[in-house]
Amino acid sequence: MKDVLEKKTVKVIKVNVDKCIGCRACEVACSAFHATPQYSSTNPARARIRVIMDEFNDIYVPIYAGEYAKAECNGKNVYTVDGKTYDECTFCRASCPSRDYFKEPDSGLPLKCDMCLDEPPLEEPLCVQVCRSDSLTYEEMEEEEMEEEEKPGQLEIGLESLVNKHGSKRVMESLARMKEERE
Amino acid sequence: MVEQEIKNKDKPIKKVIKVDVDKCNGCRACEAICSAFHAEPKYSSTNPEKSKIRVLFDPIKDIYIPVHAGEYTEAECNGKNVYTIGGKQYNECAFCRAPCPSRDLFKDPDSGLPLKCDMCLDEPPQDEPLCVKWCLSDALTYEEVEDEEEKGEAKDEMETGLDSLINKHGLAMVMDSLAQMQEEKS
Amino acid sequence: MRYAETGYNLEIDLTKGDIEKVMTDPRDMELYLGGQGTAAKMLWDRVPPEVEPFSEENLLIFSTGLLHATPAPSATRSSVDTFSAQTGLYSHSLFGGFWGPELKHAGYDKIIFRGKSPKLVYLWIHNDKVEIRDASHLAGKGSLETAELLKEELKNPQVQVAAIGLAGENRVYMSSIEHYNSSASRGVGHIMGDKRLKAIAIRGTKDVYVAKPAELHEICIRQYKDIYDKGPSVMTHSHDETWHTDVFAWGHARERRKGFWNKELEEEWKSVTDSVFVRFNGCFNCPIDCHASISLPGQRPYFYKCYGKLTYAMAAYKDVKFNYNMLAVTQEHGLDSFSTPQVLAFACELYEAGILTDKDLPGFPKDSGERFFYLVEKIVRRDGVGDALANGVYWAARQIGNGAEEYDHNTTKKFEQVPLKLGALNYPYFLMYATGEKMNITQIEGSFPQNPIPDKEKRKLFIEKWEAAPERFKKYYMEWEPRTQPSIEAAVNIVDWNETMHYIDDSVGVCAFVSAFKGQFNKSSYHINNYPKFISFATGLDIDQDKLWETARRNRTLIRAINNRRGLRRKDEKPPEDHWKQRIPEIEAKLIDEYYRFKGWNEDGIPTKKELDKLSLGYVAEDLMARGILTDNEGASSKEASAEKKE
Amino acid sequence: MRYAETGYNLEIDLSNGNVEKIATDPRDTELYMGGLGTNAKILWDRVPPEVEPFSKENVLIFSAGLLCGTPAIGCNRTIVSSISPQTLLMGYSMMGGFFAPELKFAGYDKIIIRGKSKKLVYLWIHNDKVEIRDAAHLAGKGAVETDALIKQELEQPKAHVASIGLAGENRVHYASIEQGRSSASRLGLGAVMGDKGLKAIVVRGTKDITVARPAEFINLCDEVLAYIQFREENPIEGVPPILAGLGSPQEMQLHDEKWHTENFTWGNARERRKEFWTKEVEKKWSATMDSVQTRLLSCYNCPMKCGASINVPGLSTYMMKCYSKLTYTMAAFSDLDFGFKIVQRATEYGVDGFTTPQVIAFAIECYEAGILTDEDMPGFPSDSEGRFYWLLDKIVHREGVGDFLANGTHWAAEKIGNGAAEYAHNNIKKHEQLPLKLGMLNPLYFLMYCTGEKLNITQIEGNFPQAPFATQEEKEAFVKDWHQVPDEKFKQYVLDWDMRGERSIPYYPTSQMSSEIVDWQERMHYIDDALGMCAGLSSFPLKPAYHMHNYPKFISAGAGIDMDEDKLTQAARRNRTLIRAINIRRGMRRKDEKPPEDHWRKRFPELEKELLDTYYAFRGWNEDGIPTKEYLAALELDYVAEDLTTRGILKENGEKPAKRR
Repeated sequence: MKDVLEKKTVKVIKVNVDKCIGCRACEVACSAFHATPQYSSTNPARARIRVIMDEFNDIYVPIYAGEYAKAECNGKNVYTVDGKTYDECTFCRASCPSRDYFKEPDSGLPLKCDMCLDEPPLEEPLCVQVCRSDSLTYEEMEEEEMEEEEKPGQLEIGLESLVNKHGSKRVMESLARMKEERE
Repeated sequence: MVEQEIKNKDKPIKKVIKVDVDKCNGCRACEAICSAFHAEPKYSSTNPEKSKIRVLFDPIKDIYIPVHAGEYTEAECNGKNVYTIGGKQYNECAFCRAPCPSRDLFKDPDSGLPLKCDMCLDEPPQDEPLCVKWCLSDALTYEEVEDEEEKGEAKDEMETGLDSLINKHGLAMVMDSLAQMQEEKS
Repeated sequence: MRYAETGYNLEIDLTKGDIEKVMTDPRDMELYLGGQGTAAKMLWDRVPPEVEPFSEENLLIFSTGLLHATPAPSATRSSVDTFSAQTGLYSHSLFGGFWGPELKHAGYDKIIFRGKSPKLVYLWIHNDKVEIRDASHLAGKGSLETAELLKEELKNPQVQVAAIGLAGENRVYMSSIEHYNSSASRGVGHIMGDKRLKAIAIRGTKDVYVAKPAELHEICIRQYKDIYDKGPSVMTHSHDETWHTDVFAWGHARERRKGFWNKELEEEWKSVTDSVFVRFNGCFNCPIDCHASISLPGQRPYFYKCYGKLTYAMAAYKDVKFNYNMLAVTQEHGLDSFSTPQVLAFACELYEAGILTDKDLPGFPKDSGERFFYLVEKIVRRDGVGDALANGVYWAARQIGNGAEEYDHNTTKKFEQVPLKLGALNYPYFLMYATGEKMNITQIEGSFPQNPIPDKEKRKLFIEKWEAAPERFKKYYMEWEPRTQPSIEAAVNIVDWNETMHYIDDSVGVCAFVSAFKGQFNKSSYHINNYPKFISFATGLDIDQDKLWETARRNRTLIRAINNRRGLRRKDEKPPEDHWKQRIPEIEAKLIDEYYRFKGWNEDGIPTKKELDKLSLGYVAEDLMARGILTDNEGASSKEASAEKKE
Repeated sequence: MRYAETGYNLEIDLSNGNVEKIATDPRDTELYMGGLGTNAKILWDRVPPEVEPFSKENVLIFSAGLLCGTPAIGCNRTIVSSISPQTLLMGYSMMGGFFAPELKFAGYDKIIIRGKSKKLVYLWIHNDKVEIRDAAHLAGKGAVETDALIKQELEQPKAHVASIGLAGENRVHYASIEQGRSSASRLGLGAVMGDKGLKAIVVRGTKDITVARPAEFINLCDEVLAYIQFREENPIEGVPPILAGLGSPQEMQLHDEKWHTENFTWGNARERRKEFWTKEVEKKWSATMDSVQTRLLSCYNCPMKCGASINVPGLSTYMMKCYSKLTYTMAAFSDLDFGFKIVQRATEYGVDGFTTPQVIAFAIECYEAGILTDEDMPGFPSDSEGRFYWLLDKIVHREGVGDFLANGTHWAAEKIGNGAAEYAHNNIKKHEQLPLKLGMLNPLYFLMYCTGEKLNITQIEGNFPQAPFATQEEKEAFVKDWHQVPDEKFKQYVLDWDMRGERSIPYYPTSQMSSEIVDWQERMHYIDDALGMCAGLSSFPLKPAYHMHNYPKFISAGAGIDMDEDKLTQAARRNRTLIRAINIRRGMRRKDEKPPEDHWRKRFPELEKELLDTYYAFRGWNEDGIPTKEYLAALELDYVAEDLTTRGILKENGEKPAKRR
């Protein structure tokens, strides 16, 4: 069940794959913006936006990095839309073990799009600025904020259900293990 | 000549659910059977909200997308996913498989814990996921792909659950209330 | 710390299978920038004139431009340099796409091939990991097909591939090196085939650094907008073909069809285009989309270059539909769509004239279109008469003989020219055709308009907005009245400027379509006035307009010297006889004299010692003198040297 | 613990805005199962015959079927029941889609609505949270439009909405209740909803539905799934495509409309066009089809794709039900393109796709006969298509003549008078029938038309072939794998049934056999309607996935009621008889049980009398069609017998009916 806290206006990068000409200027600009010192180097492999391209199937999908996912999900994403098959997790924004997108080439650390709000913040992400074909646009949209902060009892309910399903012993054990991992 | 030099990562043959949104007829049988299969005891109850596959649909825009739940992510990513493909705009983070704070998809309505597709390999493992079996219109198919990747620890449902609780409430609180629950029980 | 360039070249000996990573001399960048410039230096140093194009000693050099993989938009053109079997001279071709920047991110500025592989191979570069891999399974495969297969085989969809088709494998002189939506078409593919190198596949994930980040970023952001606003190549985007169909010659560069174009045709051709068109696409980090994905029913999609749209159609007296079908075939075979149609039309003429008979062409179809398809298959396999035709019009004419030479009417220095037949002699164009080292007019012309605007006021407006032009050219343009020729002095300067811009583009890797070629339309985003900024911010070089101009002159002169060393002389510098209806020998002679003098060359077109020293090309002078091509009294040319030179 | 059902009904009184959640009696489930059955019980108990359809006391029930929300494939019907303003009898209509399962997941089996709201409202049910909300801003909005607007305003893309359009608001007697790809169209229940001032009901549920014996139940589902696949791959031979498979997906998939266009009549159920279906027409119509159809659609948990989303350039997208594809086209003597266009408007207005075209065609006939004149219809267009749009608008706005026409052909003819009745020639019990005009009387169909409480043949007919097979081979081939028959004798009936000779219609099947066959066909429908199963997988096709042999297992494993074939047959007959009693109590008698005069050219009065007598006797009803006391007792419907007796409709001895008006 969703609990609406309040409306917040978020700015999002809208992606129009029909308009993409596959020039990858977004990758260049992104990697330059996030280089230290800023703009001192370019490297698409470091970009937080990547154009997933399969020119032989007319696939041109700019996709910007989302949250890091520890584990790989079960099976890759393969979608067929309008007769075109989008492979290699095309629409997934996560940096995860099962793909080499959105990871620092040398450190392997996950990359995530920050909408160029990093110092100095830009009024519009750089990828959008350099995308002259309007495949990327930066638009406001209303989104109701999910209530994520402590709801009374939520924790207990969650634990309860885990214990019921897997038995308290297993829960205790793995909790202990996770504790260690975190320390 | 130099083939043996190719970087050789382990290549498990992996089976994936392929989704053909053109073929989806929006019947949501996948949701029904998924929630039934994962009910306790098996098949004892149905509840699409507990399904690990959901059909995002907007009939007027002709949008029908079966999405099976992926890995839980702690934070919401920057902005929602909005794609325009073939003139149609896909909202609602269509195509994203992650249960995350910015959407109510893939969360157990009672416990709030994240849901994740296990390809029905949970006991008793099925030869193909039930959503695929029940999808007679072939919007969902189960196919092999050769997969090249360094294995990430695949987490089981419980760990994902605990993880999400810890991230939300902090390790300490979780440990405490677990201890508390033990006492109450004994 | 090296900026803009990586500072490393990859040296591959295909005979031995040697792979070396060699650090380059930073000074070369200052002198020759990169791309074509540094490639020319290498060809001079390492390939003496005795070396036959089809020999292990010939080098095949793939160069990234100096600005590749920096934020500078539209820096995508890789240059391929070698010696051509067709002309026996220095051969140079460019291609855009993604390949060059990818090479730089893999950590290299150039790949230099020498030797010949015993069997068909391809090169796989993944950052520091470089492999020469068996390609026997790719033999005969189409160029794009090869790219697709390699991406799969290497399990890496982000790999960038440059490959030859069957034409290259069979050393067809018109063969091209294809990469995605671009190709190095003009006289280099056959050398790649001769080295038994099917393809080069690259994946790079390294950083490329620039010297003055903030400053560069600032001008680049403006440049994106400027380039976008000035727009893409009209050839891909417009459906009005009046200009091409009226001005260019049909068939084997024979007939002009004025008034051919009309609204019905436009409708008809447009609907054909719409039916096969998939999307416009562009090259790496370039905001304009001059290319298009084309998908014919039942065939793999291909990507066409702005210029390839009508060449086959016009050569065969066919329509745009025929052209699309033709391109689908020729792109997979890897064929140049400028010279190939002419070779085909040439063969058809010979057949009509009875010089080629049904014996040479068994089952030769009636329809001109079917004839083209028929001939292409023969040529790429060097099958029967196709073996002669595969060597281009000049050599084919001589191999076939019995009057065929008559029909070789549109080549300069043995190389097919664009099909243009005009009336009055045009001074600048005469010089460009005669003296251009690049053989291909589109790679020589461009900065100065081809015609004056009749209305003086409009002309005034034009030059007011003309930021690309140095002052003197505004003067020349204002003084230039319709149906007159610019003064000889002006003509020489104009040619020099046109060339200069191309030589800069080709060394920094910027596409002529946002620079050298667009000046004439007042639409060049890169020009002599802003280039120094881009180059110095990116590289840290301290360079200004004069130094840049001089660098271009150095490269141009070095390449001239390379060709002189291989026997090029004044007598070779002539456009096709029939290019203009009226010719004026004495003016033509004067033009050449003036141009040579302006360039600092002697009357036989050989750079003088003085000029060479001035350009710090002393080592060239020494060599030319040692070979007796230059004499101590450097004015006169060496008669023996030119006498030596035989066909 | 309640299985399959939730055990709760939602009681809404719109007059005083009262909302109650009431636990139901498990005993009712055993007797009436659910859906239509329990609806009938509620109407019997609460709505005495004096109650007018448009009155506070009339009750409007939205009910999920017993098995809705379980994994049972194709079980998604919402059964809407009330008193029909058109027939003044019990009206029940059904819709597929997603509403019923969603209602179950929200925790309710039924929504029972009584009273009237002063202003237009809609009902918002989100699990335990139930609100009556103002709908003033939705007045006059299209049904589909309303659906979208409400989801937006509640930010509930996953909610499901049942709504009425302008027709319902204006109490048009054949107004429908629309719900995405399906609708409850027949008998004007949309008008009742409008009369109650209820624009829409919105449901969103996230609770569990539990079944009693999971493993067993899922196996049954797998069998059904397998059978559906088998049927799709092996269509029945020797029958028209529309009857060869399951459901009615053919409507949207097949482009071959020979069967409909040549067997059904055009205009106001008048003309058959035998040679109509030519290659040209097929080409043109196929092109139209492909140009407007964006996707084939199914209802909840069903693979059959009987609906489609239709996108006519320039019109907003709508979802079409299988049947409405041709009704307007044929009534207007027009073509498919027109059909698709006008249905978009009709869907937004919310009107029945069977009745509406006929009412319009009726009006046009009256106009051409000079019964309706330009005074009645100022500015009436001259072209047939223009006329359809014109009249449709007049009707839903109840403007001028539209005000009569809005009550259907029967009442309109009465109002218009001077011979108009002649043109209202296709009704049974005041309700417009399918446009079919045939030659030789068919005993089975005669009985179904006369006695069916549903007044809509497609909801009565089904499992038994409509016509004999030509050859013995075909007959044998057909009965070979016919495991669905409740009794082997039905196979023999098919084997003996000839095209001509003495074992052919009208005298064969005999009246006894006919009664048995009709009983079987009705039985299946009554079970479906109680369980919420779509007829398309069960009572309608010749060889369905659900039948008398697997249904009891489904009910036992699903609901935990131990059910067998006899008990199930009893339950179905109980429901059928209870509904008959409701209508009897409202004055329906034998005299009302007749098909349209001109339905068959050849009629056989004695035979017809014999058929009715036999059928009544078979049913345990007296000769006036009233259930006897004994029979009611046997079905544990004594309370019905008592009431009928106190009202003097049944005599103490139960036999002779009371003769009074």
